[in-house]
Amino acid sequence: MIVTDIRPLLAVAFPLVASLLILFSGKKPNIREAFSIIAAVGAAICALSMSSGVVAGNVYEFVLCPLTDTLSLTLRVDYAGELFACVSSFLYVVVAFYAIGYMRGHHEKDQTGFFAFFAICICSAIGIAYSANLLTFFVFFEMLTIATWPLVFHERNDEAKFSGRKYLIYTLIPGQLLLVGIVIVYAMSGTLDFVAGGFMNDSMGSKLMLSVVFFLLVGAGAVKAGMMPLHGWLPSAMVAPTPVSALLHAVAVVKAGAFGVIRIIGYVYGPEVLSGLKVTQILAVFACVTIIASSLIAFSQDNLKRRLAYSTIGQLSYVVLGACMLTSLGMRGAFFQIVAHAFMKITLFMVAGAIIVTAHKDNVSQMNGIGKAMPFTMIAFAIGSFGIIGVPFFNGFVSKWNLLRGAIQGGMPIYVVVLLISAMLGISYLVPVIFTAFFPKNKETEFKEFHEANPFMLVPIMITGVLSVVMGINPNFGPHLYDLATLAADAVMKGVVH
Amino acid sequence: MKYKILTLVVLIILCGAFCAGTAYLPEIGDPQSVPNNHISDYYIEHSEEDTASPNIVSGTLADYRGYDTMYETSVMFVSGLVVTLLLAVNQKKDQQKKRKYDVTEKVMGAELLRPVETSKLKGIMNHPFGGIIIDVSARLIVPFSMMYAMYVLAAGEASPGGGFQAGAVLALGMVLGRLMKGEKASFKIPGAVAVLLAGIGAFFYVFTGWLSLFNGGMFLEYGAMPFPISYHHLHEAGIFMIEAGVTLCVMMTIVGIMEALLKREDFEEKD
Amino acid sequence: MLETVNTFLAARGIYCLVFILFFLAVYGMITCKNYMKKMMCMNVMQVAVILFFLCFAQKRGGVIPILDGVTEAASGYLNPIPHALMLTAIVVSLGTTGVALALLMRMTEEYGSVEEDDLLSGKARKKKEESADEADEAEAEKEAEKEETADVTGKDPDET
Amino acid sequence: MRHDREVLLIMIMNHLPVLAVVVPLSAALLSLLLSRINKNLGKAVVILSLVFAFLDAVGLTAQVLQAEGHLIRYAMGNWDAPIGIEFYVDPINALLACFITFIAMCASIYSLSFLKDREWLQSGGYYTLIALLTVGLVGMTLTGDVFNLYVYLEISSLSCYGLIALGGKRSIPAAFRYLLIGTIGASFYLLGIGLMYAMTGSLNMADMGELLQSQMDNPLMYLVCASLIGAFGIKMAQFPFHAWQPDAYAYSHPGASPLISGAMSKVPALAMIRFFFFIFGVQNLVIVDATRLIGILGALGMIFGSVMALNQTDFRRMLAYSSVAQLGYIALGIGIGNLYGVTGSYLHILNHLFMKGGLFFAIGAIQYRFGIVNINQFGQLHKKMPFTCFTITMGALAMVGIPPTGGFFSKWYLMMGAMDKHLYIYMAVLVLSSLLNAIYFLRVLEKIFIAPEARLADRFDKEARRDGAAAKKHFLEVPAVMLVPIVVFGIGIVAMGIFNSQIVEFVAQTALKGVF
Repeated sequence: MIVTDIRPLLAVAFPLVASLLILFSGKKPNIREAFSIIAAVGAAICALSMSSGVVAGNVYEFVLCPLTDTLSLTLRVDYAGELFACVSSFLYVVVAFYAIGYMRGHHEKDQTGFFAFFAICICSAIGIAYSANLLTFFVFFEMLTIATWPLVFHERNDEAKFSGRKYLIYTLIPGQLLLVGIVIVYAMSGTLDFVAGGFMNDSMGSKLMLSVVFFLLVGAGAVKAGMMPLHGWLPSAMVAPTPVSALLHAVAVVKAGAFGVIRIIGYVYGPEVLSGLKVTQILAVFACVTIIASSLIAFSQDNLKRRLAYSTIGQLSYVVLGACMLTSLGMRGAFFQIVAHAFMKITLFMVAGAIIVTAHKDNVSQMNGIGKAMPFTMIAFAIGSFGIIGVPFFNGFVSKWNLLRGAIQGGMPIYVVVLLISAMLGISYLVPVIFTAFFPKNKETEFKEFHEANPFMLVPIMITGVLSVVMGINPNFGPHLYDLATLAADAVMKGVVH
Repeated sequence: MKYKILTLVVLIILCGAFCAGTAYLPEIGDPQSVPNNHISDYYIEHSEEDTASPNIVSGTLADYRGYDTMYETSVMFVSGLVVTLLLAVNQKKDQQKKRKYDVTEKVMGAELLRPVETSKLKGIMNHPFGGIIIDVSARLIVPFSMMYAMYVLAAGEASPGGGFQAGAVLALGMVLGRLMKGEKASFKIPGAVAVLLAGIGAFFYVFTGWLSLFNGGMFLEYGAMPFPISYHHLHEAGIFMIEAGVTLCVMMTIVGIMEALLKREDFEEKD
Repeated sequence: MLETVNTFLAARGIYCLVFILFFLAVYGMITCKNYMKKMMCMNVMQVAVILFFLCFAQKRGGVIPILDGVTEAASGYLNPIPHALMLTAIVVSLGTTGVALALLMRMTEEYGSVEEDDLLSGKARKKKEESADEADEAEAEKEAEKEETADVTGKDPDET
Repeated sequence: MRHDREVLLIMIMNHLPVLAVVVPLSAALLSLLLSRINKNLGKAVVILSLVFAFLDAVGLTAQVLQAEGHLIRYAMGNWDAPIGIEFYVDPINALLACFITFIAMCASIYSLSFLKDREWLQSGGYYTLIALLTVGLVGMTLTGDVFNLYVYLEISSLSCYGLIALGGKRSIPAAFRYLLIGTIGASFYLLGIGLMYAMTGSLNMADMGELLQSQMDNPLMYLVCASLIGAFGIKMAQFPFHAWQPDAYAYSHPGASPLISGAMSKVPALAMIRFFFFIFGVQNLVIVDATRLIGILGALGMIFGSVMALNQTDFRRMLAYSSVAQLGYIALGIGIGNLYGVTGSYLHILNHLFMKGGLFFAIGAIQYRFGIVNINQFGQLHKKMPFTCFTITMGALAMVGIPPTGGFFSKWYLMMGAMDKHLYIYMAVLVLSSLLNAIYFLRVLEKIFIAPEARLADRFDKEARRDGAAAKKHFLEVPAVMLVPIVVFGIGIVAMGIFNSQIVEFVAQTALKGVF
């Protein structure tokens, strides 16, 4: 039943207020860092505390203010929203610590602006999770686009400027198309509130019209999720400092795009309407192409961060593929993939950041024998890689297993083949890194003595590494994320008997 | 050249459209035409007892649509002010100040300063102009024209007249005097003060509007002015007060513009 | 045919004259290059509009609108409203002409001439050290002006 | 004593419409005399009168919202409607009057620093022109008489020519060109009034509205619409008639340019809405064609304005061309012509007033301190002038239409209106125009936040060198008098976004309900 509760607002407000305070406390770094940590912890507490209530079935809602004459900025915590918010707010705490170590270690300049916009990004990510209607979703979506731009051009050199410009071009154009789509949907259906199972029906417009509007809506999410034809901005955004890549380009921004696709598929159009249209098959084709092609490209990338970027593009298309299967198990796999991939990919990116700061090495070819110098970091990298590949007892396996069962349940063997191929390709671009680190071919490596990353960075890496294993064994560890995924999938799929 | 013909074509088309439209306009001089009998009849019949002025046009101008005329006076004032601001104020200020004193000779190290004779400082517009004939004839014309102007102002309601015409004639008297006598004109007002007085004239108009507000009437309602005289005389007094304000404003604006032009001529003289 | 033309001209000839005068003045403002001439055409335009308004005031056999106790009927007097309004319009045209003249004087002082070509190029000549966009700014203006006079949609072409 | 204060209050309360205009007018006319007496007295009186006008307008809006039928009519000189002149106050124009008086108040406070060392005639005269410009604009919004609107139009235009011409050497030709084109506009407006007077015989808007309904098929209506579109098009600087605008906005006096660019082009837009929707009524065929033409011109203007703004390096000229584009939004709303369309265009009138005002305040401050306007010299400006860059960022985001700011919501209503009438081209134009805006506005942000530091001649250093020890220490980036309007407008842009639903619900919907 609907419970009006202040906590969704607090979860969004904590980072926003913190960003203002950070801006004003530029002169005193310690206070500034304290603000960002307090904000992270506060948002995490609010988000996680609601998860047990949501699993029990009640929906927390908070109407902030009327936006237009008929629509209002309402935050509603349903299954899917709670899942995504827990993941991004918890990982924000982890990365907040990591960022302090990284920025200090790497002697970055303009740190005040960095932490402020970092907080705004998280605020809009949590806002996207908790948005109750498409207009609120769009408000936070555009805020996320604009807030990430300063982080991308943080280095303030020409390369950063052009990658920032590229990012804007890729995200602003579909953003405007999303707005057109929202207006058309509002004109057709008269409401914009997310309803599990979708509020559109066939009588609202011709098949062609519904398909065109579907692609208008999904386009913006697909760009953010890095679907193949529109993925160009993600690798070039790697020029940003690693905490940005870690949290934003592995968790917040990219997941927001995938989450947007799921919202539209599950909560705007709904499975009955979509099974009538052929749009989800087209989207699934794009997803499969992305999965295969990105793994191949990742294989050839020497720079570690770009390799991980292409792997993110691939992994996120799992989420889109799972959503497009329109089966309850597939949807559950998609939801849990958001969680699993977040933990694993953030570990890998943090490891890459640690290597850059301590060993000043970017490319994989320079890293042979680094296992001796940084054993714990590389063990965490190994854990993350096994998770991505889908080895049992890692959380990656749980989501892939559900995706496979969903594909079989939906009677689409082609997806099963694609998933297995991508697992193989996963091995091809991750395992060689582990081998070069621990068993270097030529013995005389430059890493002799034990020289680990500083604790500020090491502790977060260990936490997420351990968690991805623990989540592999018991997916319901902590805020029952697996139950949330199953409940969300069943809610979306309740209409369709499969 | 090309776009000249283009503009010609466009304008001819527009002119043709407007001329074709004239077929639907009321016939000129036809007493039954729409504009001639919707409101204008009310004005003609009620002007006498409403505004106490037989001249219907000045009655409409000063009373029925007195609010418009108030802004008309402010437009007059603004144009005078803008001309003064543009012309009379010269950025090259400091170089003019230095020349006020000529150093004559050094006495025991202290320079003796002798104020420069002002007329050398100013341009030719400030020297007396024209010979004795113009001087004498001006002495005849100016007083009578000013007297006539006062009559036009006072009898504005009864006969064709009013504040604007009176102000213009008064200003002519002053301009004639100023141009004639140059620097030593008896009634010489510096440009800035002239515009200032024009402001005061326009404000006098607005002030008459304020009066009725304090006495419970609407803005510019002459009937509600706090003077203890009859309704008929109240309107007459009201119209006379605003006409006086208009006269002052018009006179001072014209004088202001003239002073600005003369001053501008000085700057060019020396640059 | 001639007789219909006569009646048309008698009844509404003045309107056509006024409109012709108005559009002649607008043409003059757009095409002649000297700013002083433009300003004179502006005055002609304002006078044309004032005449247009006064056409509505006429009544056949009407007396000037001052109550002289002789003619009683309202239709005897001319319609006072256009006259009252046009007094304001005359003062407004005086105001704008005064300001325009003052601007012209300042322009001759600053730029040395009131010819539009010198002014536009003059700006470029005097501002050689300014960035190159000065010249193409003048072109942009000309081309913008050409563009708007090009499209013919029932309104007056603008002037620069 | 208490009794008189009460009487005075009652007097003010039931004469609000006229006091909003007459108090600044009286202050303006007296400001020369007062500043002759004491240099700062004239300025103080004008600023106080503008503050009073703002409070008066706010009171008027509150009063009109409670008035029955949401309408207040105030007959001047106690001659009721068709005979005398009346003010016709409904929620729409009362709220716009509030915004105009607000920006005028901020502009007058803002330009205190520009007129510090001028002698009495110049500073007194400048403040008279600011007050008269405000009187003209507020009058044009509130008046209910057609010829009265012409007189207000002329007063505001004349003081606008004066304010532009005060802006230095290159503003003289700009002011002259604006004067010529503005007079063409005013004459076309007089032609329109003449034709309407010929058809109805009255000069009062409400009275004329009823009389015109029966004469809609009269071909004269085409001429009336053409001349009104011409007149308001020129005054609004809409697409085909905008040639005067870039120079006029760019080279006008920096203290007055926020008021001129913010409010001066908006009031004719509201007058156009009043004429086409309230007086003529949009159900007549002639008017539907006329509004469609305005819509097409608006759409062309949006694209043209954005394209022209792309290759400008002078930030003020870029803002001027972006004004042409934003006016296109307003004209598009009129062109769509249904409830949502006109709500969107009205909301954009208010939003654009804040956005453009804020941006011109910011560039005025940069010009005051560093004397530069070229965006290539804006490198790392946020380190030296953080608050000004905050307002520029907010203004830029609002122009592009990013949600939390007001610009997005007016675009939302325009799209809703276009969607209801299935005008997909207009929606495409809206999207294209926001993307073009994004290009050149976010490029400015790039130039501020990314470009390397530019060596700029800082005014404070010059003062420090000149005054030596006596120079007062500057802990604010620009004098407080300038900083307050900048920050207020920066926050105002976001506030417009958050409170737009109240504005739309109480003001636009109630007033427009009767029309559609």
